[in-house]
Amino acid sequence: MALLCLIAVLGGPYLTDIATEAMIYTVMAVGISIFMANSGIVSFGHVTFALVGAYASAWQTCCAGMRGVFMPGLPQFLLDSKTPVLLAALVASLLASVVALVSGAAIMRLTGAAASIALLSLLFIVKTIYENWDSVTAGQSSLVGLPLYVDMWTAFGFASAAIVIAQVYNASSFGLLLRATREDEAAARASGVNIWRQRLIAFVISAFVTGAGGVLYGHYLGTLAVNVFWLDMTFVTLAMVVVGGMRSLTGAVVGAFAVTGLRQTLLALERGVDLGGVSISLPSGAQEIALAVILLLILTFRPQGLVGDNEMTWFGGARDSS
Amino acid sequence: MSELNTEAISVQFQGLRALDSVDLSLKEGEILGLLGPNGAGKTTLVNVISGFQRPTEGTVRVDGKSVGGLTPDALARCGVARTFQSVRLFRRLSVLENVEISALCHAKSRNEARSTARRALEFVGLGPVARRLAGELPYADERRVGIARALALRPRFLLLDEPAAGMTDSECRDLVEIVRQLPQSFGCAVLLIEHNIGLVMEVCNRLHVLNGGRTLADGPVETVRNNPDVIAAYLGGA
Amino acid sequence: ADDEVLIGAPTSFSGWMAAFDTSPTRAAEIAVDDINAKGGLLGKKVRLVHIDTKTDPAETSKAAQALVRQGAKMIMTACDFDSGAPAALVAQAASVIAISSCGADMKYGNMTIGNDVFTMATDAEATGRTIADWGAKKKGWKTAYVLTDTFIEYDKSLCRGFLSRWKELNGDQSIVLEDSFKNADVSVASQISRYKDLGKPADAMIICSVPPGLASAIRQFRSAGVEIPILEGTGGDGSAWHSAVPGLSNFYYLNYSADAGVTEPRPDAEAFFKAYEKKYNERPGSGQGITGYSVVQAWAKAVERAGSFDTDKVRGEMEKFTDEPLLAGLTTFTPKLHTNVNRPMLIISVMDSKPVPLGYYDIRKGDFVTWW
Amino acid sequence: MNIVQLLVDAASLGSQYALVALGIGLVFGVMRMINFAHGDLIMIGAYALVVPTAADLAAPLIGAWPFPLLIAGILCVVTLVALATERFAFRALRKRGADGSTLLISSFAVSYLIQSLVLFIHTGRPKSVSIFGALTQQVTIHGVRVGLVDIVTIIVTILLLLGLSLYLRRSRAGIEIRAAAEDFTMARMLGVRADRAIALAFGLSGILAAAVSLLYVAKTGVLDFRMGVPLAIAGFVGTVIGGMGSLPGAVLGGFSLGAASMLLQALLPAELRPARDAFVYGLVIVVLLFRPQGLFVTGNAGERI
Amino acid sequence: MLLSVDSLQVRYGKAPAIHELSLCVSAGEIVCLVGPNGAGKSTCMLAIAGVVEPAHGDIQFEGRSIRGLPPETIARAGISLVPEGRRIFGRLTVRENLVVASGAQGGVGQAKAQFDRVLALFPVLQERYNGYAGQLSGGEQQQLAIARALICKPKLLLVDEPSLGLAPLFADRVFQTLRSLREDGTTLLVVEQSARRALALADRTYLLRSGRLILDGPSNVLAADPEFEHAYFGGARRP
Ligand SMILES: Nc1ncnc2c1ncn2[C@@H]1O[C@H](COP(=O)(O)OP(=O)(O)OP(=O)(O)O)[C@@H](O)[C@H]1O
Ligand SMILES: Nc1ncnc2c1ncn2[C@@H]1O[C@H](COP(=O)(O)OP(=O)(O)OP(=O)(O)O)[C@@H](O)[C@H]1O
Ligand SMILES: [Mg+2]
Ligand SMILES: [Mg+2]
Repeated sequence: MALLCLIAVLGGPYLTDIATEAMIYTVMAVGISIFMANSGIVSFGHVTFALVGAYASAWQTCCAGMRGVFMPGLPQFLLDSKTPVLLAALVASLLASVVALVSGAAIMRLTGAAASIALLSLLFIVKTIYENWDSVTAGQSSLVGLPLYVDMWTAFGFASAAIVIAQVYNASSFGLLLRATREDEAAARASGVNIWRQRLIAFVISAFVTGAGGVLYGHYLGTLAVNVFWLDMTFVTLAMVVVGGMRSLTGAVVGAFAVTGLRQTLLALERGVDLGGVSISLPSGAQEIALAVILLLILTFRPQGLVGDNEMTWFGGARDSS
Repeated sequence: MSELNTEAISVQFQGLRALDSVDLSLKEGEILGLLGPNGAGKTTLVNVISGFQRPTEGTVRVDGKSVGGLTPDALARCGVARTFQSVRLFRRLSVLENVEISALCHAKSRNEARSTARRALEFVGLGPVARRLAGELPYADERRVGIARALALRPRFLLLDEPAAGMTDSECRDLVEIVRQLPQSFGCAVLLIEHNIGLVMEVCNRLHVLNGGRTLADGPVETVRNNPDVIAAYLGGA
Repeated sequence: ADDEVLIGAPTSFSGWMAAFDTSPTRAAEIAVDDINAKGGLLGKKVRLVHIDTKTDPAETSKAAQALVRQGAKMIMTACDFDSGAPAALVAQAASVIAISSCGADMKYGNMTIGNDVFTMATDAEATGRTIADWGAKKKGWKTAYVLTDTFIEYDKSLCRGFLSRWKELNGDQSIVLEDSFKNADVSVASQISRYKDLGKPADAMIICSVPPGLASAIRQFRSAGVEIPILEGTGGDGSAWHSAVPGLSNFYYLNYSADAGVTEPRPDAEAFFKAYEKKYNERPGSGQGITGYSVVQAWAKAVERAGSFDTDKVRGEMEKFTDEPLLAGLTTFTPKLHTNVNRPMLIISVMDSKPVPLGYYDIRKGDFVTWW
Repeated sequence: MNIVQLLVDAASLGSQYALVALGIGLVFGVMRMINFAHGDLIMIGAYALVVPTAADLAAPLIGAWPFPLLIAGILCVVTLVALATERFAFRALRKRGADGSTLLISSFAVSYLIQSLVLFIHTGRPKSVSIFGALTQQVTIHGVRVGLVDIVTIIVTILLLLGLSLYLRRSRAGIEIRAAAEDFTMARMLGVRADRAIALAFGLSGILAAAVSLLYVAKTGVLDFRMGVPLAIAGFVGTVIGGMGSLPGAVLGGFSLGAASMLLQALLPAELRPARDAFVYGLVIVVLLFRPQGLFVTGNAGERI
Repeated sequence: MLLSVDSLQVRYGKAPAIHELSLCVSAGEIVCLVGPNGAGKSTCMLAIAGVVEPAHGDIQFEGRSIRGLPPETIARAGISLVPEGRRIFGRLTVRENLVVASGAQGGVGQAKAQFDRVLALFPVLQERYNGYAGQLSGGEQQQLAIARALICKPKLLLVDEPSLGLAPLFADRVFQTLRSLREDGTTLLVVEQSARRALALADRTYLLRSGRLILDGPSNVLAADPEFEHAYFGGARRP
């Protein structure tokens, strides 16, 4: 990944942007993957945590003098707070974890499709609340003026941290116990595994990382709108996890880069490229069609994802599997 | 002296009485054979004891204390371990990990769990395949992993549901050795469900026979074996 | 090149925003053509660079950055605050003038992002006030039923403006019922019942929404026998959705100019439509497209008056606009307000599916006006 | 407010969701596949009514045909698209042993593809078309207004539910579909042409989607390339809370979801109405917590231990 | 020769599960495959049924090669497999499980006689006729799996461990049934773990180990063969 960053630096600002974006998505995909890869539950709800994280960071850092105008309902200490951005990111991610803890305490009792739908419901609920809680979220309209501190290296730092967290979790006994529940719930229970507890632990950790992804997203764009954290983002991040390999952390990272890269390549094609003086450009809207077709092809030929169940080791402490 | 009892356990599935007032006791150090024709309710009884099935009536007691409300995982931590008739391995995890998971239940560290798991695997003779994926094993080996997994829980009561299914005669003989050693080596009582009568006769101290959800006979091996009801309902000419 | 001045349009030609951004962007192209045909701006040719932002905020931000790096002197932002804000932020940070085409959110106009950001739109609340003023004064309607689509910020503001003006004119009791729905709601049966439970029809109702929700709601209200006049802001724009309500009648909305199928009273606007039709083989689907023309037009006027492309000077000139006759209508900016709150708007009535323009209504005069 | 009217209003959304949930319940409940593209089949069916053009004003195409032809035409189009998605997107995946989540993501991709294609051809501007004008009428019975289209929707849903249930339970082809969905290879080992069985199921889901297209458009009159997504979500939620694997459960679940949403819309105080969905989905979670297997499932077809 | 398998090789990934296996079954015979755990017996059955693709070798049925044919074609040609692990359709009722199998016969009507027969043979299936198959006990499921294969009325019936999980009384009954099937002209290839039962059932027996053929011959000969004793029971369970 560092290598990709270097290439991006050499490749000029355009590539830097793409690398930054890919790494922001990496943080989110890794966050989702911590839960999904180990529990086997497809989460339609993780974008909730990106939403919570992004807004929580905005509450602490947004909009310079305009904070009271956008979010008059904030408590005084937040209106006055001058939290440093990184501390704010940490606090925001922790808030996402708290939301996960509270909601997960109930939802993690569920399994399979019921859990997926409950997670989707969580997203609906939180989104609807944020959309209508005008006094602290500006409702449906955007917040603008988040400090723009996310450049490629910040994103790289966050992505690395996310990967380390995921690695440590995966290698821990918690990760192993959760994978057992993924393979066979009844047998896991017979082996003394408290499924609810293991899921909840992973859920809280993954919410923390996904929340950090949301924070990055907000501070990369400088604006926040609730409806960005919705189905499109859910699909994109899920697609990254699955295209990479849904049971593997490496898969999440590869998926984030592959999907972002693919999308940007097609976008560049659509905007036109010069090939030996001949300018080729695809018609508007062709990018989306091509992206869908290529994703389908990848899935068809590699249904287990690009890396399958394999795990590459970066930082040691690799997963002990086969 | 620890003991596991079921008291008047009944289980009703819509219109079907799978268990009807079954009293069974399993005492420290013994190997109890649970026999009965197909559909007699043996697996259902194991499900009840291990917390997977809530009985319609009756209680399960461990050392005299009711464990009725406990979940399967809590029971497992209290020393009631089981294997499954349909094996149910964690197929995409390695054999070692399969066993390590239950070892983690009592282990203080990851390393301790791993060495407990290794010992359990050696005990059932699967040391050499510890690193393979559980889903790739042949059928009979899967059953042995299941036993190792239950053993790694350091159980006081071990419920084995047809451990010998799919094993050849010689493998059965190895299994006899393994099961025989359990009470001494692991200090646990064993409840053994098995249709391989030879094996049952060799290892069990006592037999409990179910038929149609009711207790048909309960007592020392020789008495039960010669019980005409048991012969008619279950053993046939065998 | 040195003889060229660059302006940028990071707007969407795909994704759902394409429906709102396409015609303003094309209109801007025509404005550029017009300027270049007259010899350019301060002796330079104007070039518009469009980057498709795919209805994606991240793409919007990146596109704006690319345009700023290429040296764009003005950035035209999307017809919606949420979509356009990332670009406006980038422009503001680089001290480049950013003008939205038809983004009618007050946040485009009240220095939320900064003082280099303008919008050609008429503010949503002001639009609501205008239609209320017209209905109360010209039609003499006294009571109104207000139905808000809570899914879109614009619609909430529109109804807010309507409510305040209506109450000013007819008193607090004149609003017989306020209710809400969401654009994607399949059924508005309970809203219909709540209205019908009043027992007495209101003189008029306003539905602050946009298609498809708007069309679906009107279809269901009309099916249920609710025949009272229905008012709408610019959301009623474009006749494409009329076929959802066979024989649509008694429907009134307002707009910047005539949309397809409506005769435009203003000759300069009509000339623009002709040019547009010539270049793109169709009339702009929406009456809001014309704001895109005025984005370039306004900026070019200010540049000419300032005699410079310098951001501060251009901004200064734009802030002096008072009823400036642009294609988008009479336009006024002040150093405090970069959006329009008093602009006359074209009121259009639909009877038997046939839209007829009633004229430009000026809320300041309480009457129709002509300025051309 | 009239209680009966309230319930009838609730049924007007409930009936639409019930019909969607029937289609989703078939693919999801019977085949254990979350086919997100089902919503887009509905969307395709709606767009097939009008001439494909980038122009804003859409002229009716199939929508202008006489009544029986119109229905047949839409059924054909949607069924063909459904079959095509099965053939080109899902079949190879199933052959390679992809698991549920991979199929889910590929259905996202299909959904995205269909939407992009429609967007490409029709542009994103919402279009509209009026079909079955007669159905838009309302009848008043004892002072209670009932939309004809709602009555028709309920009747169609019940008929399709009965037909489909009988087909899946009684006919061999139906049983083969369920067998192939559960264990593809085993079904083949018993001589079942499993590919055909699965394709047949997709064909059926296409017919159900087409029914929604027609009734949905008859009710609302509008086309939007994103219209399928909320419908698909409502269908899934309905299926899951109703009870997976049970078609009547799915239909009742869909109906309950729609009715609950409408009742909340009618009964919540005005300030809370915009946050209606938070309440609806809060209820969904509560229902799932208390009845994870679904509201309307009595027998338990699940695997035992 | 009804079935002949010629130097068959099957791999899972890179590791071969069967090397160069040749065997044949003539019409009307009962042939058993025996061998220790992991010998490749189940793999061989799956290869014949067309579920796993052989890497090498040929499989001929009634003189035509069936290698590479899809499983449903092979099933319709008259080969039916009771697989290891039963694989009944748990979400279908007992009746529906049987109906699925009747497809190769042309439907329930055509298979009427088979239905009556298997229901008489396994009374519990009659009792639970409209119950979900997934809720049957292990042994009941095994009975259903066998019943399902019988419905197909195959020319060649492949059974992987028929007695798995069956109570002794029923195991005896199943073996009797298998014998009686031969009377009706069905040919059988059976994998059986218990050497005693296998030798009693089969005309000929093949002994496999580690994917290779070790011994084969008529059952009565093998039964007396000390080498069989040694090859099967002798040697450590695992290297
Ligand atoms: N969840 C359930 N729903 C309905 N019936 C059930 C359920 N679980 C078990 N049964 C029935 O209860 C009876 C007892 O089943 P059980 O599995 O306990 O038998 P078993 O003695 O273990 O038989 P086997 O030796 O074949 O494994 C069977 O007839 C079975 O079909
Ligand atoms: N899906 C698989 N992936 C990888 N290896 C496999 C797979 N299935 C079987 N094997 C391997 O192939 C070899 C033969 O297995 P097979 O199941 O055919 O043996 P078997 O003779 O039927 O044994 P058993 O008596 O236990 O049923 C074994 O070494 C096994 O580990
Ligand atoms: Mg059993
Ligand atoms: Mg085998």
